[in-house]
Amino acid sequence: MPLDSNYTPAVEDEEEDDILDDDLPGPSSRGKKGGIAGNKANGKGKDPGRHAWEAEYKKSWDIVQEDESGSLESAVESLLARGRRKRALMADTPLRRSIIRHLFIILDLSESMNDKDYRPTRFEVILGYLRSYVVEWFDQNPLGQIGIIMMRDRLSEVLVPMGGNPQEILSVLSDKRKLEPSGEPSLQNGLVMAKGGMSHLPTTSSLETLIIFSSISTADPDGPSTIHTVLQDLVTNEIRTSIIALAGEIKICKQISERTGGKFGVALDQDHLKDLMWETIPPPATTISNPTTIGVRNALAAASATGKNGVTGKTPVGDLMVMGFPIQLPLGGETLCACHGLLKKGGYLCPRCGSKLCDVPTDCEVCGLMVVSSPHLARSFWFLFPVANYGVLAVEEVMDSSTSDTCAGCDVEFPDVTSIEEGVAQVEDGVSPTGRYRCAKCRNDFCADCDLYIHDTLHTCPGCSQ
Amino acid sequence: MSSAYGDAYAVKVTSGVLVTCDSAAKQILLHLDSKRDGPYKFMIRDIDETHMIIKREYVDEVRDSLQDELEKNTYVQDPNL
Amino acid sequence: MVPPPPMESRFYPKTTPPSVLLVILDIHPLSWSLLSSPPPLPPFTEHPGIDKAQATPMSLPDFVTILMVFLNAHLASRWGNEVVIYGASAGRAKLLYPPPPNAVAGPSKPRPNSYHPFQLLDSRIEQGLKEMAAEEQERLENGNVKSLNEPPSMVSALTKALCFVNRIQPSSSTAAALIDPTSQDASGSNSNGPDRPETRILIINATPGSNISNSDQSNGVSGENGDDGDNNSKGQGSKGGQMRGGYVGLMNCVFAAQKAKVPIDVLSLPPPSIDASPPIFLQQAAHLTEGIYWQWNGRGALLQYLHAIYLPPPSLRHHPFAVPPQDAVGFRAVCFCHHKTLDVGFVCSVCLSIFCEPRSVCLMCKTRFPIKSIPTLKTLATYIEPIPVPDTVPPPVIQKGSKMHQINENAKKDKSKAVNGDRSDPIEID
Amino acid sequence: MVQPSFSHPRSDPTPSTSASPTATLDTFLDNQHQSYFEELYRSEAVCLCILRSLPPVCRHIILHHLWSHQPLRTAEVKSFLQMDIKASLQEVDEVMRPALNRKILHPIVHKKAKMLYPFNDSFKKGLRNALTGLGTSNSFGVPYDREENDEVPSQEELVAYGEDAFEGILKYMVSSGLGIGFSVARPQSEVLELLHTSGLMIDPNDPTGQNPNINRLTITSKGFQFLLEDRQTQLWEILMYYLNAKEANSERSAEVLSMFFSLGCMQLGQDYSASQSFPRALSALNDLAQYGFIYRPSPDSDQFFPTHLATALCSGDAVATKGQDADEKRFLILETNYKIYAYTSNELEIAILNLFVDIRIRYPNLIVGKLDRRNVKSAMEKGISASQIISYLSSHAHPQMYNSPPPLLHPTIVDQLHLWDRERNRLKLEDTVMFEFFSKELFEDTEAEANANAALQLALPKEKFLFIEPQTKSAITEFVKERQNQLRSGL
Repeated sequence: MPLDSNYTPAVEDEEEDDILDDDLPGPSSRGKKGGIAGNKANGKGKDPGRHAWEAEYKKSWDIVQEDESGSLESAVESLLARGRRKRALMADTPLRRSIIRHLFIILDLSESMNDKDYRPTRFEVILGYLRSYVVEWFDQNPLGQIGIIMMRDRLSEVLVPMGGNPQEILSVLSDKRKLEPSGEPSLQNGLVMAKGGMSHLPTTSSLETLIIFSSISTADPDGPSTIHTVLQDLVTNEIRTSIIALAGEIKICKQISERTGGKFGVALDQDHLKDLMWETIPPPATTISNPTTIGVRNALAAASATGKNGVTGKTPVGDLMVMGFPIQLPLGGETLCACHGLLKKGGYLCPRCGSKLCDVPTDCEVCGLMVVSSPHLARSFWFLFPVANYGVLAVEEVMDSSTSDTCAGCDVEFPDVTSIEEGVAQVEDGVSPTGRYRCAKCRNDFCADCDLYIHDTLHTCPGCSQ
Repeated sequence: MSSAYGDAYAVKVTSGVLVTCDSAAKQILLHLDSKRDGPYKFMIRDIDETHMIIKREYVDEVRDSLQDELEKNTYVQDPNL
Repeated sequence: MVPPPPMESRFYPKTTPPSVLLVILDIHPLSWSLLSSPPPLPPFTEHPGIDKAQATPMSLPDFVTILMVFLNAHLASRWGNEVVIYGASAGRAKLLYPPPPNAVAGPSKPRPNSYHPFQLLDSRIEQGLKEMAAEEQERLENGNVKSLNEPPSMVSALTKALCFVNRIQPSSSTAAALIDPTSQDASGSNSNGPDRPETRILIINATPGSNISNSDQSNGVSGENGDDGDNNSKGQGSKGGQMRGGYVGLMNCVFAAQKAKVPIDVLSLPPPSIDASPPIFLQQAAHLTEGIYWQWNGRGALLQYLHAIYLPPPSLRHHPFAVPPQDAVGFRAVCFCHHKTLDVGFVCSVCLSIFCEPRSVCLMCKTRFPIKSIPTLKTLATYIEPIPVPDTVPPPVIQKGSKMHQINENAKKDKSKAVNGDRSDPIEID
Repeated sequence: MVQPSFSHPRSDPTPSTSASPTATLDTFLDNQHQSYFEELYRSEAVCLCILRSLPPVCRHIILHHLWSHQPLRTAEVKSFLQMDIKASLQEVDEVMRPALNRKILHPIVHKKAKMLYPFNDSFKKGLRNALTGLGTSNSFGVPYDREENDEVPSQEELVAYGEDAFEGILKYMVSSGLGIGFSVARPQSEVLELLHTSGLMIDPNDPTGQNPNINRLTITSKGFQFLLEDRQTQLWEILMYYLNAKEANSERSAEVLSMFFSLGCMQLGQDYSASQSFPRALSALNDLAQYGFIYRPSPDSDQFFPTHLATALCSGDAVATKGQDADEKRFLILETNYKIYAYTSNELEIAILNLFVDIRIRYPNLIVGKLDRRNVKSAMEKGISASQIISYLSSHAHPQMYNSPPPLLHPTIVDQLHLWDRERNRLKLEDTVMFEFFSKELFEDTEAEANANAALQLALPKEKFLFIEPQTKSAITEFVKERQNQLRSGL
């Protein structure tokens, strides 16, 4: 697993550089900047022999350091640069991703969650991150579902059953009294419960669990089944299990995630923890070995249309699903809906049979057509048409060519090229000295803010869309 | 003309300054008054929990002495600390 | 001490935050020529939903004067209100106001009878429009008439507008948020100051039909043979750019706007007599961002309508004021293969890309689909026919025979492409 | 006890000033008559500013209806506001009240429970012209046509000039009150006159206020309160005092007022021609120069530049005030331990802070002080109320303070200030005459009588005590006597 290489005791001890402009790259950045990444590992502790997780806790605000001129510029720029490098990997990710996801977040609520190495406590930090994580997750996976399982007192219980409603999850996550950490976690119980919770789900959707593991041990019940047998089941059921450890690297965790094709990571600090979590948000690339069979929904659609069910012997990689794009009725008078047979305002019209459905996405009760509103699909299009990364512009490039002096995005004025002193240029690689970033396609220049915004949120290049 | 005694309709009229205050301040006033004697007593009539009547000429004196009393009871942090 | 505020003051806000209005004005020459001289008869007479009334002609200058008054009213309605205007012409978008820093700042001498900000705004708009018109002119003289067939690049304008919004009020997911994890609660409402402005986008659409899909139909034939010329003249980005800039781009903008909580209002000028099918994707945009969609009925009174519908800032819209009732919204999609607007489509289970006809390999992610299921899907595709929809929603466009033919050969092309399987730019299919 | 108005501005706008900066103006306008407004609305600038002074909902209804031909009907208003169609007229009236007070709409009883609000024609015309720029009254100022070569002061210079002039006056007021001597030139006599007549300053040796020696004026408690207001309010108060003074001299003030608005709509850095812009208010314009509203290159020239004081007059929120912009004005950080950090080097602000803050440390750009009982109470002795201090603190709060969860100022401090305010007057003293009754009926009769004559201070039915205003003593005793006789004769 690539992720671990950051955390194995680093071999090379040279370039003992300061952590001042340390930018804590997410593991993803390793591909591009392996040197730095490896360096981070021992960059934490001064002596080379130490493991990353042995290093003393670095508060996230320590990372931001004023440069000698007393301004935060360099620090901020390094953060930007880190974002850019992270995206550099995003761009060439494979196109194949499984969109319909089912995720169980297994939350370790053992005593260790009360540790104070994350301010104020691990517990608080995790909850805070989880809330925004869920929102972001549903934002990018509108067709997915999330359930939450918590492990404490050697037991595991379903906190939130698998569901597609972020609000409900947020509400549960928001009241801390029910989530008071105590006892020890049982990884096995948690996984078993997760597996049970997902057993009924179609394998066309990718089944995933995200374990946030705080303690450094798991107290599993004795008995015939051990965690290894559970691991075996996970592998057979293709439940991709990603584990983020707060404390340190644990063999079994690493094994589980490696065998099930998940990721394993040890959070260095809050920022890094966030990175690790957020990395699991974009839909995972479907590995070739992973045979996704025809989904039940799809089978339904096919069967409804043609009497025989669509499941064939040979399981192809993917399949065409027939989807209908409904018409949402205005909140006018009340009409009967096909799904509940109740009088309701609004609702959606199935485009094929014209029956009224209460909510989408769903399968039409009458003609069995899978009805989704196109925006749901469109949410995932941005990584079908990723925006190519913008290149940095050196001073001379700007000098010679007749470039516009305003950003092609927000029309802000670029800093005057002649007034750029060389000092700023060497803050970080990936940061343009001229503050301009050029799209290779449309040859338009953008400011750093727009660059971030376009690649992180907008996913459409203003220039190329002309 | 019948005497006030026994006459159900007799009316007693006193003029002064009506003091309305919270009961705590009232107690302080009573205390202040109790320390005075003879003509220097300012209280004409103690009416109820939050009211009393005092002599007009003593009004300012009473107000000031009350303030002093309050100042005595309030802790002022030493500005040098 | 201060008495608690009386009841009605809680109902009716005492003040509103300053609001920034970003206007995207469609100045596509063809559309405006259509608007200024409406066709004698409505094209779709068989469609019940439209009234046969003749639309009052509305020329661009007339409209711009009306728009100016409206914008002045917006500036007038609160101190600190601001206006940003983008012009979207054929395939291009440009910032009209505020003027670029190097430009001459309006007239030197204020007129004694007009409020100076108004004067600046108006003169600058006029100037900007003239400039853009001039550029269009020279583009025509340079001989690429086909460029006129491109739809007005609303998307480009939208992206610029959103970038602008992002600049004046950065979302919490910027470097600042990376620095302090405390601003990580789901409610990212950390405002750095007493009153941050509220922004909204107003798209004024003049192009008939859903300006993405039917653009391809409009320049259908000419567009086809034009493509090669297009591709080697403007580089392969453009064609893909248009397609992406069309549906997917618009959707991306919509989601970005949702994130930024920026409502997208849409005013569609072509009255039903000219255009029976509303621009459904703009309608979707308005619907998804809780903006207001409204189509002009072609009977003048635009000034009143603008003031009545689009003037109140978002903070007052839903309470105490009310938004006009919105029509039914067709959540149709555009297929990736022929940019057709679909009611029912075929979706790749892996990458969710949408196609208008069953195929053996996904054009996007090159996933092979089971050969067996294709015939069933084909038969299934034939079952799909338009359903009786409410008047407010147009019936799906029926393909002419020629169109069908052309599509088939497109399909062939696609297949060949797909077999070649170049993953470099999945867009440049067809 | 925590005031709702101290909470986060976005949740509840106008945190600092419970009244808008133009409160004085509003009260003034509300008391004017139709004719006065007719005169005002001749100027488009006035229409614009009046429109902006309306509360948002009302404002939008006006704009909403501006271009239609029929008069506004109550039914329409109800539909705008999603009211029940049967909602009472008062609710509509409540919303439209400001517009009615400004005589923008003339209410006409249409049918029963229905009203028509036709526009005031001159306003409608004025506003429409303001929007379309078709007016003819030169109300936005006629630019002065100067030669190319003569120099023009930059905006910064104008701002500096305005600040100096106005702060000069404020400093003079402060220094008159406190020992702190600013080296400030005494304002012109007209200014001092105004300060005196407005009651912001008095001559202590002249209790009657008849013939004050304006060179020996000292600040009054009202003056101190004035100091604590934010700039916008101060400007308008001064202007209103000026206006009232004019009224007192029985001059028509409408011209002057409309000039104020015109100034408010002018452009900073642009020069205008006095004679053409305000042909009928030249003298007033000259007076304004003394307060730094306008700058004249030479005292007798026709050319004048409005300073930011003038141009920001009508910009409703002080944030829009050029010159002292937002972050320059927001320099206070107040901790829950009563420590105050003021990032300012502005003499005036420091002096004002010094009124109620115990200043401990003073750096070139930073003041560290403490809100402590002694200073606050001394300030209160000067007549400054707790709520004024609170509003000052919150209106000058550093942007950093907005990042902490609301309320802006911590409740403990707010409460403590109010407590200190309470502390000052724990005694309520009033001259009285006590009647002590023995018969219930006589007591009740007298109580009723006293009540009828508003002579009752306090009645204690249980003890049958009655406290009445001294001056009504004789009357009450008369009443009591005859009642006594009636009752006695009754048995």
